[in-house]
Amino acid sequence: MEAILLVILLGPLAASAVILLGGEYFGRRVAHTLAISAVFISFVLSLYVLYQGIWGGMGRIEQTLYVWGFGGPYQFTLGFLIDRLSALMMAIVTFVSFAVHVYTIGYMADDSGYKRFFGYIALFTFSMLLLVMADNFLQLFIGWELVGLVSYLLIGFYLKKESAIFAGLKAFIVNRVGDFGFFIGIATVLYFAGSLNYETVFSQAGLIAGKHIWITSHLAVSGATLIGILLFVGAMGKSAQIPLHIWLPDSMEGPTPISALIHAATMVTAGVYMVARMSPIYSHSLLAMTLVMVVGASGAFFLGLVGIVQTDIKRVIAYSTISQLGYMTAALGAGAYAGGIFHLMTHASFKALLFLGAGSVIIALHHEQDMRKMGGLWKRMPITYITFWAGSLALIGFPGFAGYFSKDAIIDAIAHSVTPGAGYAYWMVLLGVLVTTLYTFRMIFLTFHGKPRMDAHTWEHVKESPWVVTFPLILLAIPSVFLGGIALGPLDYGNFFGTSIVNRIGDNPLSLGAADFHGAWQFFLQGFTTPAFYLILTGIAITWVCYIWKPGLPAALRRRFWPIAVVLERKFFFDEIFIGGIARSGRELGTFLWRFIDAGIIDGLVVNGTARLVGASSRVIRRLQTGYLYHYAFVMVVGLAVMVGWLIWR
Amino acid sequence: MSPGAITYQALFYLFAAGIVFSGLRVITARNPVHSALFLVLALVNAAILWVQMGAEFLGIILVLVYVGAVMVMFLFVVMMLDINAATMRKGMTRYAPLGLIISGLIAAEIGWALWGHYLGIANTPHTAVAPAGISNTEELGRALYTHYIYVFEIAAVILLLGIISAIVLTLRWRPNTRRQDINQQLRVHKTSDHMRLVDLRDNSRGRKES
Amino acid sequence: MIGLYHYLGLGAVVFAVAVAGMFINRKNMILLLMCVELMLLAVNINFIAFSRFSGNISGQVFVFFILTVAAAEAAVGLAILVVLFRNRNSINVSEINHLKG
Amino acid sequence: MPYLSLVIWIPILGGLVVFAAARIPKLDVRWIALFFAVLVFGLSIPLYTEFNIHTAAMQFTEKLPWISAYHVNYFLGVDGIAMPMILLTTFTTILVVLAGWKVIQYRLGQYLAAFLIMEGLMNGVFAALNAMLFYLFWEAMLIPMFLIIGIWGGPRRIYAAIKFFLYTFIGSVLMLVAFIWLYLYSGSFNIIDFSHLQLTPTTQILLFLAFFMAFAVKVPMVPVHTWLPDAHVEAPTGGSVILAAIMLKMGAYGFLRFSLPVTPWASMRLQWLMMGLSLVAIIYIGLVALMQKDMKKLIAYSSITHMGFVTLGFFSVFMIWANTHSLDAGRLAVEGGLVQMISHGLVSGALFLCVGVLYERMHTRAIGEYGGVINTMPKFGYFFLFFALANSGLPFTSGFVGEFMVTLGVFHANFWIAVLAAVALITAASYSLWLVKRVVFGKVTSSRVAALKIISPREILILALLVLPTLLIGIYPEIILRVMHASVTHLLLQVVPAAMG
Repeated sequence: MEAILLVILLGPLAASAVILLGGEYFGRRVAHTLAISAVFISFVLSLYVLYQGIWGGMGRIEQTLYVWGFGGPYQFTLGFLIDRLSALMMAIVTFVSFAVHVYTIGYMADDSGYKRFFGYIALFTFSMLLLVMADNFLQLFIGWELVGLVSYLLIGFYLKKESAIFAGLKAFIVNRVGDFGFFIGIATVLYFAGSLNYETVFSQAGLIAGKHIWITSHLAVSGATLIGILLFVGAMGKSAQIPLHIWLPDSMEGPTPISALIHAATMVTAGVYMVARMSPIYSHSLLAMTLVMVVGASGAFFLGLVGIVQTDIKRVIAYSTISQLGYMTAALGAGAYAGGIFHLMTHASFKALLFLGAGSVIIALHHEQDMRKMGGLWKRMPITYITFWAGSLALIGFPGFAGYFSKDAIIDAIAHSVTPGAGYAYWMVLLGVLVTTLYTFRMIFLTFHGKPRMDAHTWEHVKESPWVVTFPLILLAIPSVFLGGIALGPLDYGNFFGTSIVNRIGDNPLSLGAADFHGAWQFFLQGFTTPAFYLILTGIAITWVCYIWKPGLPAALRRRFWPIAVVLERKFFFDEIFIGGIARSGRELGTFLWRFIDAGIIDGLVVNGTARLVGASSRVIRRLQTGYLYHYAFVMVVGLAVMVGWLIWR
Repeated sequence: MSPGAITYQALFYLFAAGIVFSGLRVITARNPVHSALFLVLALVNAAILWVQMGAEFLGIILVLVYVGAVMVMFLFVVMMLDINAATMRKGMTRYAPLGLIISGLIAAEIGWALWGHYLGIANTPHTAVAPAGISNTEELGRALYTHYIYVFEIAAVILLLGIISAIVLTLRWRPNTRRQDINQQLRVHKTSDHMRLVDLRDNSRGRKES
Repeated sequence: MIGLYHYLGLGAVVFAVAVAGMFINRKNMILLLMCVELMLLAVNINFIAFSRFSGNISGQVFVFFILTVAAAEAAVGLAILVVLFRNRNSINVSEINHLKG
Repeated sequence: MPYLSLVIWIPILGGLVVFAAARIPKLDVRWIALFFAVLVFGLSIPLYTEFNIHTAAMQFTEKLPWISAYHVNYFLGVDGIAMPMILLTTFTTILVVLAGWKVIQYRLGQYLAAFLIMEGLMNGVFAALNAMLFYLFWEAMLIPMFLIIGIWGGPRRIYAAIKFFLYTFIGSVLMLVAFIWLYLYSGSFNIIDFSHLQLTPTTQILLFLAFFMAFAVKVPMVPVHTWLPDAHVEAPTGGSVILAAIMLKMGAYGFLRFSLPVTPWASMRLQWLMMGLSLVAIIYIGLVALMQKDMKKLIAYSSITHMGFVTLGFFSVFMIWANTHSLDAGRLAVEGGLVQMISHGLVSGALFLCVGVLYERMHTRAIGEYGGVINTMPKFGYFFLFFALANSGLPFTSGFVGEFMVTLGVFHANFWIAVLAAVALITAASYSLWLVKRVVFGKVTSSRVAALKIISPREILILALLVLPTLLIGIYPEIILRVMHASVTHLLLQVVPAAMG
């Protein structure tokens, strides 16, 4: 098994290394064959591992690869922890990654960075697997940062595109802010548990919750709460939660396959995975869980709202991603860890599908991303159109589609949750359904329906994308439709994850809901009676009115309610606060410190001041140096006289 | 007091006065040549005093080396450089009072030291110790070639250094004089270094300049 | 009786004369050199006297070395003087203040 | 084999040979210099392979009487703290020789000779176990560096060289005073003996301050850091590399070798000062670095923040002990500081070399003049990016290891100190990657950038040589941690009880 795991992990790394280092010695074909076969092998083997985990009776595998470093009694290792949770994540990651690899052949066909791109995404697959398979916090952090790095490289993939480079930098630094919390969280773990190994830490979770650390002289915080909050700060960065979500919409500057793979399906869900993985710790801290839930639920609603006013198709999906991540996070905070992971899984497939579908549209329109210049595409791009519908219905949670099962289970779980703040969270996620429907259908109507709004020349050339593009769409459409019904029972209500996920007794909202659960079919039928379903219908109706029946209405509404529109269009002013406020004041503080203290006081006053003082006194003293030989001789003789005198009279 | 002692005393005062007188003339003579000659006189007088003290070797060396070589060199230089004595004397008296004060001070200090028996002078015997049966030269030689042999060798090197540096400093390369450079002659290797072949064929006809 | 004191006194007088000479002839470098020679002479007289009256030959050895060094010094000093004169056509010390930076 | 003497004197001999050979026309002294540099590196390898990791005692010791009247002996030896520094020195010198291959036109022989001689002297500093010998090497090392900055430096080289010299010299003279005091007190110049002295509190404070002046300038710590940016900016590439990679380490090494063991009580009493200044270096200088317009200045300031981690780790041990009653986390912090020293040597050296590659082509270091370099020099762009990322502490590069261990250790001392230290995660990423963004990425901004020549195989070799250890230490830090364990434990066992009673 260890060999299999190593192949899963290192295969993509090897492919990436060969492509990136030796890329100039072979062609594109070799590059994509290498990358795709490595990822495919990883995918197949991951499926095998998952199969073993579910039906093969594979228990929890803990395997230390090597000792990274000793530090006193602390031992930092790199290794694997394979249980159903990580096996499921591995399967998701490699599956989406494989689909995206294939898609890339078509999408990047005429890009000069073709090989580099494959090298990067293979590297990403490795990093993500490293993160998922970790059995300790160190490795988790390493994977955490490496996926951030690849994300940075890929957002800035178009080296000459100034906005893309900036977006990459922004993503990396915002993520670093999150990692800052994460990093201290890890230090906290070591402080309380004396180890970074999951097993060791989790087995002491109760103890950690009992210990305190004095944050100020008056405020003591329980270890579990501190760890929970700090680690969640990391998750806020990576999983784009308020207020650290600002990098994700900008990350859409990168190529579309990346948006699908990294910024929708896998990397951004790392935070969700991490919190689920840390459930033994979170379960000991209601405070941390409340924070997680409130932040997640707020994001699910408010940032979904921003998606309604976006005009760039990818940005709409990006805000949708943020909103859906909010759902997952809220589920985690409610204690429904499995629900969060389930939504992560379905979301990975339908959101990747939507991104790839959007990418397909974008290629067809020659890299046009503005929805105002689309419309009427459904006739020309049937496969894209149908799969896009499948993804959209899954996204809004239409009964029967994958998203419905996962999302409704979350709403249900939050309703049952005992975490403080669940009431607020419930309304947020419920209204979030309406918001989701609004932006999703707005997107569909604007893109595929109505009159074509692009110029005639482009319209002439619109045609369905090649099979390498549509094949992944179909591949991803299958789970988007069917995965939910199949997996709902075992995953959410069947204790699928066993001991990997720990809830405090009586604090698992899913198990509370399990009493009402009588199979997926029943759950599906219930879907037509929930408030969420009526919200969906309302949303569809509104968008239909606004964008098909009376296309002039949105503009009129905007004029009527302009303050709200401005707030949404400026994305709640987060960018202004972060870039104009914090980043700018940091730069100005830096300039001030440098100019005033470093150059002014230290160098100007102290260092050069001393030199000037010495210089000034020297200018006086140097008059003694006449340069005449006899003066020196005289001084010597006088000195002799004085010395002899001193010798005699002393 | 024996006649020998009286003679000794008389000779001491005579030559001591000679030294002081010539010393004063050295510093006051208008002509540098005279100064040099008076310095020679002072040195000779001193040599006599040294011999009188029993340091015959050094006395002779003083005359041979100093008077014979060094002072002659001084005279050479003085005469060769053709110094305008008049400008040299200008402003001479400006520092004279200071000089007198300082020199007087030094003399007074040394006198005070002597008078006050400082520096352990009082413990030294006041009569000359007679050499113990061997000549002064031999005595000096024994000390030099045994105990002071390294210092002696260093002194030899210093002299060599003096010679070389004096030569190097005063050597003048005149560009217009032709001289033999052995070094350059030996460095010749190729034929072309010492011979220039000139093509004497008439190239003007039948060939084009290329 | 002529004793150590007489010789030391003589040395002191000659030294004082040389010092005075340095002040009086400050502009003429050759004379400065001569004054230095005179000082050395005074010192040598003292050395020999000490050597003689304490029965220790070391003093004379010192004189020997002083003579050696003084000869070398005179040679180098005069050489410098000659070069100086060649370059500046003067050995007037008051015109030479290159030591001033 | 007396490896330590060999790594000290062979480079000095090599320097003299190169110096003499430089006068022979048509002889390529670069190969001679390279030969000596590689030879010395080869000679330093046994220091690692034959090192006994189970003992804290000094190894490879050599002792010869020298000035016996004052107990100044030629006494050499290394432990797990000094040995990696010697390896770093010998390794870096090879790179420096290679870096000067084409760039230096003026008095190349003397240039290379200065570096070789300096290599020997720096090895001497790390190997000396006699305080006077240490001082001798310490001061002698200034001379070649002074010449390198003053002769081969940029336009303001004289100012920078003098500033560098005076700053470091004034500090180290106080160290000499401390040495002499200790000698008069103990009758020995043996560094190991110094640590067994029972000194009164006042004495300790005074000695600590004297050492502090010498080492803080070298590190450099905050109020006395302003020489570094100037020196770096004016120094030629090789000089910057040596300055960043080795010279700064000497200050930190001195803290570990003298301040902590000799004056443990004072170190504990003044830990607020040391930790405070370290944190100021990390945050304040991080912000200052952000705003630099000159690439070398930026990297110089980033060096200061990274060295802040080193001193923070070293001087947090007392607080960690007070908080946890265990030396474990203190070990983590100190070893983290040591790894940070090595890592910083590699990474900032590499960054200076990168700047050198650019400077060689465009003759400017102003960030604003560049832009889009990756379009004309793709490979170089990725090297630059790699080292910038390592500089920002990316995991699997050496830059991460030190920060990780120090922060984890310091957390045991105080929560807020760890939080402040971790701010470097953000600032380092900001200034490093912003630099990359402005210089490497984006559109080609000027015709001069468009005309840049791609990097030569020699430059690739230099940078690749640095990539390897950077990755190696990042992926498997134990490779250098293993030699430190015994020595650091021994040091802490000696220092902490002495200070805390």
